[in-house]
Amino acid sequence: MGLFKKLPGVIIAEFDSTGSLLHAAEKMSEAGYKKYDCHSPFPIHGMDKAMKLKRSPMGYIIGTMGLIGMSGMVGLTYWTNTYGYSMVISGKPYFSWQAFIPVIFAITILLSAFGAFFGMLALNKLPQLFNPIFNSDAFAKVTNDSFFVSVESHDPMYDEAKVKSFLESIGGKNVEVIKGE
Amino acid sequence: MKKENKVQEKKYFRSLEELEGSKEYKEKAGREFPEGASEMNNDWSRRNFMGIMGASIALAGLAGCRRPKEKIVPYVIPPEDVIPGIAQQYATTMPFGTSSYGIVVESHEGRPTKIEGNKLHPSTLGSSNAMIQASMLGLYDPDRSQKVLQKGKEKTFDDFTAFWVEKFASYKDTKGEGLAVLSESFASPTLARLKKNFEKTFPKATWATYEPVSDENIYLGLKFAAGKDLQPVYDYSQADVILSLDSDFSLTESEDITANAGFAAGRTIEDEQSKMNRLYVVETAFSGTGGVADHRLVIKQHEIVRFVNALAKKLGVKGSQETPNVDLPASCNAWLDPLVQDLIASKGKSLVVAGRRMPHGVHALVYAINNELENLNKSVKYVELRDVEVSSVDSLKALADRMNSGLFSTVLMLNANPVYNAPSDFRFKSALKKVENSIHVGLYNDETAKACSWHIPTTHYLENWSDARSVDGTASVVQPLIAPLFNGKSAVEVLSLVVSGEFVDGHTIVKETWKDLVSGGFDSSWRKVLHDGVITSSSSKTITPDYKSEYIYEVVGYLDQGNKDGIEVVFASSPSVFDGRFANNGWMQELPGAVTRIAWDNVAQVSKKTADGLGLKSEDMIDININGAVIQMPLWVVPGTADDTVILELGYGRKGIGRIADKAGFDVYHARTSSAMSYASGATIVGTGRTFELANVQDHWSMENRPIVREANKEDYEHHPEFAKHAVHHPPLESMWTEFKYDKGNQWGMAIDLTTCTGCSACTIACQSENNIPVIGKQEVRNGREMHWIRIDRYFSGDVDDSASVEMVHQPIACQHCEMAPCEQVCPVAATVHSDDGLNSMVYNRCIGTRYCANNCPYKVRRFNFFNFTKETPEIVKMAMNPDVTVRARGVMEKCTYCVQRISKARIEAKKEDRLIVDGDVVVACQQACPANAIAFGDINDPESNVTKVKDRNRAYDLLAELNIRPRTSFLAKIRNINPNMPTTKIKPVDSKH
Amino acid sequence: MAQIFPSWTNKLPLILLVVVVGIGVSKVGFFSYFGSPEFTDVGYRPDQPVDYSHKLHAGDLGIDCRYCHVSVETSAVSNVPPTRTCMNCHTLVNTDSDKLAKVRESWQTGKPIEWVRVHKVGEYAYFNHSIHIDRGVGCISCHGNVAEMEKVTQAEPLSMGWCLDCHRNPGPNLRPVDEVTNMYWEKPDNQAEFAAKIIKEKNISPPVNCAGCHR
Amino acid sequence: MSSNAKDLTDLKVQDELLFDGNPTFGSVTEDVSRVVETKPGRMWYVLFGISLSLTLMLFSMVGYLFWEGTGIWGLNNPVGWGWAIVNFVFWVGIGHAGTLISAVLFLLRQRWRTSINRFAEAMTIFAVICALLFPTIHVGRVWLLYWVLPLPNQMEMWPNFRSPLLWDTFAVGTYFTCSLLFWYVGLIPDLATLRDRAKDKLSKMMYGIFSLGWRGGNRQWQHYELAYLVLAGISTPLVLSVHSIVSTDFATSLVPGWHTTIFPPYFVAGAIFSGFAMVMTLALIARKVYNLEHIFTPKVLERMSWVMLLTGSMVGYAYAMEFFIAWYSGNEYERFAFINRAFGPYAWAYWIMITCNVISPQLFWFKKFRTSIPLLFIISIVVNIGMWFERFVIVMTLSRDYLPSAWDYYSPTIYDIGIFIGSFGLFFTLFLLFLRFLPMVAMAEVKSVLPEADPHHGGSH
Repeated sequence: MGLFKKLPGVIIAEFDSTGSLLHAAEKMSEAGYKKYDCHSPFPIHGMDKAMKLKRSPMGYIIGTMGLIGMSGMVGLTYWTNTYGYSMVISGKPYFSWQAFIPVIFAITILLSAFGAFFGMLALNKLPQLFNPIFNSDAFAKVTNDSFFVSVESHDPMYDEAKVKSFLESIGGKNVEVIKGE
Repeated sequence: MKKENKVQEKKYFRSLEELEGSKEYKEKAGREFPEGASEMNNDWSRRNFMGIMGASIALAGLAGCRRPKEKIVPYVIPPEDVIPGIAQQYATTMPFGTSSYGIVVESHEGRPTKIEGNKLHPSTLGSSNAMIQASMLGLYDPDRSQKVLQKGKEKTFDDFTAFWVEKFASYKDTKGEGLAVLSESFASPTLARLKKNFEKTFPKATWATYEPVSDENIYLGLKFAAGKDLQPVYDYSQADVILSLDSDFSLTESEDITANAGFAAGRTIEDEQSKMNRLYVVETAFSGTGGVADHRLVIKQHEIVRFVNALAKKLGVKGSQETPNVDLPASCNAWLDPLVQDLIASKGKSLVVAGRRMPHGVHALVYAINNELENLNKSVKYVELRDVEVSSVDSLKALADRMNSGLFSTVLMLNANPVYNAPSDFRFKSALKKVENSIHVGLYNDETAKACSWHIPTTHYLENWSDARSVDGTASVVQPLIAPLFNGKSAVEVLSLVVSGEFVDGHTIVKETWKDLVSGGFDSSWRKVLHDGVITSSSSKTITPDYKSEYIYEVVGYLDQGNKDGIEVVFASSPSVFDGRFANNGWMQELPGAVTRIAWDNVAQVSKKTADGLGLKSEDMIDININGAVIQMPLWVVPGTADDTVILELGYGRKGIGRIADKAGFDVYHARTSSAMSYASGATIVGTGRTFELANVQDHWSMENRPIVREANKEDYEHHPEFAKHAVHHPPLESMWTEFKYDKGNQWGMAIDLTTCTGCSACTIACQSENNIPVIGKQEVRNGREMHWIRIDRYFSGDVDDSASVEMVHQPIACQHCEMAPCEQVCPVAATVHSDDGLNSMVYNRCIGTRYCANNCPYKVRRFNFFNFTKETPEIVKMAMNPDVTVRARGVMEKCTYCVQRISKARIEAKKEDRLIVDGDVVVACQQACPANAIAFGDINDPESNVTKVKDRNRAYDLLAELNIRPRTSFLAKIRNINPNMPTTKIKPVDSKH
Repeated sequence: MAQIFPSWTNKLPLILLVVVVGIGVSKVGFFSYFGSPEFTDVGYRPDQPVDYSHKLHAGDLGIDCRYCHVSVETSAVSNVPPTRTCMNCHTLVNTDSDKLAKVRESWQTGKPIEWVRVHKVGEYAYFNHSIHIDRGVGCISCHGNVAEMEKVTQAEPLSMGWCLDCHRNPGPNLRPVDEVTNMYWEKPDNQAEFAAKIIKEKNISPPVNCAGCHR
Repeated sequence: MSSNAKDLTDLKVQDELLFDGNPTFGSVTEDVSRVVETKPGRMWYVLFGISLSLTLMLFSMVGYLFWEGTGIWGLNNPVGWGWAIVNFVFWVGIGHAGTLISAVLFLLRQRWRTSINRFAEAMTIFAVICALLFPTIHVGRVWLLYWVLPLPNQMEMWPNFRSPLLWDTFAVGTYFTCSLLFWYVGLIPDLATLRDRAKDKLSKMMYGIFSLGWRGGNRQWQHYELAYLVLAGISTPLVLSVHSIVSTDFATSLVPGWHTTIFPPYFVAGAIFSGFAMVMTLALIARKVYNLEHIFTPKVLERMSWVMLLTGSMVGYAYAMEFFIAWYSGNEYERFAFINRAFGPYAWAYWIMITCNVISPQLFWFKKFRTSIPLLFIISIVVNIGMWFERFVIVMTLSRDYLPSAWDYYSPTIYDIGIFIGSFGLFFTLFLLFLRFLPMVAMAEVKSVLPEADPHHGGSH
């Protein structure tokens, strides 16, 4: 199954500041690398542009979920009050839509939130507890104060020696080759 | 012998059936009380009485028919005429002192569950009162005595029979020397016949009759004035002007139902042109009758006596002129002239009545006044006393004196409890010690039973054969609805045994009596009597007695003597427990007083001014010293009580009777002496510094100037017939949505006439009985969780510091079944919704108990089961429950349903007969009980129905209609027919200070 | 940093997702089927103290239901027959059958036979037999074909939803009143027409509001 | 609020207002992680012990409540809602500051929020847990509570979507879920930090699982940031809607004193007011206990006191306006309800409320009160008390409505009091566990607003 294909090996190089990482990212994308990533302890402003990433499809996912929530709830309130079991409540119409707005709103929000959360997990393929990159001891610093560029072995331009030297050329230090799964 | 009525599903019987077979149950029933049951002092006091009483009763044999033995057939054979699921109705009679109430009892598979009045009986006329309704519960009281006891040891009735047979022989020889009977008073052909036999068999024996609360003074007064034993029979509907002299005729006096009905009949007005009677009340305590009065004079008891004397003089009553002139309070003098004018103007159309607390002289005078006003044989008639045994304090005194002298070897006490309620100066308890064989026959192992050598449990009136006469002499039969639950023997059976020396069952004895009462063939007449409950044409002869004015002078001469300084103490019968006989009845104990709004306790009622003068306030514990006897009880301020007076209700403070009675209230009898049975002067009150938390359901006096009870003088009403509708100004009531149209089929609605409602609370208890409303106990009432579906609101108006100015109104409030009910929209689970016939349904089994509906109810009529109030109800008490109504679980909201079970029944019956429901098919429980006919109920979609017509009256208004909730219950504004010549002629503005 | 988790753990999230969703779905399915009165109540067939066969009496012998269940037409409750009803015949028929030992014992001792209840609606629901019979709802509609039951078995769920289905649309369950106890009555082809007619004639309007059954 | 917000946007990171000292990426990691990685001091154990005991008391009392019924509380016929609903609204209100700080200020690019947002969000979640407890246990038949959910059933019954209580169920449920997701999303990178620093196997496993294998790659950050932004975006209307809907529990009823349109905005303001007070209380404690003076700087605290001054004034305005409208409406019941609040049997509660909520925040006009830590602490607690009393006063309006005959006085029982105190135990138990095991400051976010996080920072040297 495609979902469970083996994770590739990577080559990583360390950078010492946000500036140098951003710079490196620009170089990587200029050089035509596709399957690479820039790792940092926090999101870096301008990095998407530097890496020439496409817009995240998150908006569509969330919007769709919100719409499903809203229409589902409109449908549920309508159906239960007119067909399911219509009851005279305080002499009001069966489908008192004004009074149903709060629940419709709440479910719209709830499903949007699910869209945002689960959409993000799905797009990031998380959870993914094992990753070859974790074999690197140095990489542990990425969640503290260090910056890395990683290039996957699946990249069409992948060539261990070339990549290594390229990374060094754009300022990467401690270049490390990590075997895939 | 029965009217059949069909009902829908039953409920409780089902579980009884199941339960009866279970092993645990049988084990439980075997033990008398579970261990520790007698020493429970849990904080949640409902357990104190509802507690693990368990099934202390031999319920064996419950499965089959519990109808009387004579009718019982083996239960493998279906009992005649019993169809499971269909209630039967039997006519019987509830004897009550010298009067009786004819009733119809509904019975489900042999369990009596509900009492209604018998339309054929002159004392109930189809309606009832709270005591009648609640007597149902007394039948199933597990605290009732269940064993024959001899000196505390368990015996059988056969042992007693053997004992008596031996004694009988010797007393027969001595013609009853040393034998005495102390009986409750009665009006019963059979008991009277047995009494005659007793006197014949034991000519030297003594017979005494005593009731702590009785009409003795009335009978004595009449005897004085007319020289004969007479029974007054009032017809209030014949009177245009009524003067009540300390007579709370609508509630605590004898014949309250007919009084209420007659009074209401003269007061029910179609429109502003209708004629309306006028009521003057002179009283000391505030009573429900005082609340509906058009004019109310508040004076002390002894001043009422003077007032009557002065009134007689003014009216020119023969013989009264020679009486001394006594000083009257200024308020009385201002009253007299206009009152006399009014009475004279209505000669032959007036009525003067005096309460039973008034000394017999007053009754003699009242007789003379009515005579003078030509009311005889119109609004009041006198009939001969037949088969009546009247209470006599003197006879009790004679008995006690002779007991003390050791003259009696055997005293039989028939349903009497003198140790508790005899005047304290008789020292009855010590007198009993001098009697070798003291035999007590009673429902409870009470104070007297414990002091006697023999105790015989007797039967509840729903368990035995007997008979009774109403005050007008109409004979009625008391027939058992159920075989004796606790193997009691009826008074008839015991007395018969005493007289004849052999046991005969009650049925035979009563039939024996009735052979002479019915005409025609006995069997068919008897069957008709059993069916009707009464012989309709059996009323007593009317007597127009000679008027003996010479007696009046004598009486008046002693009317007014002695020093009347200090605080006057009034001994009043309780509207809840009466003289104590309902003390172990949960429904009555939990019924808040119509005026005090206090349940579960009696209080010392004083006026605001008196309390302020003493530096005391409500709920302060006080010591009342009445000539040496001290009563300690909480004080309660009742505006409109006479100043320097304290009202004490009798019948509370019982000990060792039962869980309900024992912790309720304070004993007053121990301070009541034979010289001051009604009121005593010269008492002192001191605070103890402690307080006592009372179970008070309404602590607010004022209406806060809100248009809740809308009230007007007749005269103003004539000028502004629509005043009630215009009492509230509000913008047009428009909805923002299309309203549901309740225009199809039956649309149920109710109307309550506030003019005739006296706050008697019959509706509240009828509702409790019909709808299985739990009793929750004193602590829960204190906590403000009363469960009654009908709340009788009481408001005072006027200046609370000036008792004379205080007026009182009552308003029964139950669910108003709003068409746009605010409770419905807030329930998250749709547990309260509207049915298409306009009922605001409360679906218990859907309710999750958020209580939001109750919050959003502007009338606050929703009741919440904060605990499982019925969990620990003894199985025997559950037998009183209506199988057509769900018993609510813990955590569930409940409220008035407009007796939906009765509506369903009517709907199903109508459908089965392929017809529509007609007006009168549905009679709701409160409406049926209401003696004043103040409640109308029916289909408001039917222009011809009674309720529609009542609602169309111009004084009808909907409470809080300005909220645009469209209540289905309307109220008819209260009209007071005020005499413009009286000193107080206006409805007073409401004082909002409290 | 060394790997904390082995590589197979990457499959876990998806597996977990599938398992959780699977369990969720099957749980809902489980409860909505096994928890519903259709499953819990239908088919309830308790042993009775006496092996009374409805098949024999009502089916083969063709005794009308109302011979024993007398009160069904008049009362909310359809009674279970008293011992006397059994003895009406069994003093003459099968007088010494072993199966009837308990009945005879009851007859002699006066102790009732304790039958086990089969059909039961909630205690807060007030069902009335007589009106249903009067409107022409057949016994079979709620009790199933009793004439073919050796032992009485609950045939219908007797749940609120099930009641409501008929109360909302009574037509399919209506029949001529004299066919009410007939277990083999067959719907005519024009049942809809017949129902419409009888609904109009008898003003059949079963309540669907709460107070119709709950009080 | 907008004027304040505008002020705040002028803040410069370089002003070193936000973090005292000269923090680096490493020092932030170190400072925050250290708290979690070292054994807590005695103080923590003492506090945790107390909180846990209170929690156990809460659970046992709730158990007794389920066993006996709601009668063990002081409820009575007119007052169907007592402390349970007071506490519910109180706790929901507290929760709001968390969402406001994390979501609204995030959208407004208020960088000063980064030091307190994690903290505030945690508070939100725990407060909402406490809040949800109350409507759950206050129903009479708690075992049937699931009937409020639209589940298919054999009864063919559905919930009544018109009921504000049902709106509550949906709104507060959604609010809780969204807050939890938002909080968790923010935690993922920090959990990864802890994972990467963890020494023992258990910590590695736990932080490893909950950080979901976060690698900090920009391809992850890209979706992550958007998800975070959107969660912040949808949480923002929730701040307004949830308390508005909670207020409709009262406002849509016809109880005089409840039936007012001012409730939604006034409840929201009150919620933020009380929430900030609670954040302040907690932050001051944490600051002291964990020596985080350089993160919770006086400047941050001062800005929070501004917000409290603003919302406190709004609340005071609402009180005044309620009174005015009650008079102006000419509705006698409405008038009475308000006069009764101020001068009736619950006047004491009303004046406590006024003192705490209206008068005490006015002290923040003075710089001394905004900058003195002890005074801030006292006022924050006073405001919390006042806001509890505000809800108490509102709910107790029930005790006197239309018909004077039904009026009654409500007094709490030990179970009311015990369960309320117990809910603080639950709150602090959860909060202390949070402090012990989770990073109380959003490290990744703090790092992102450090001067050196700016890619051009190095160049400008």
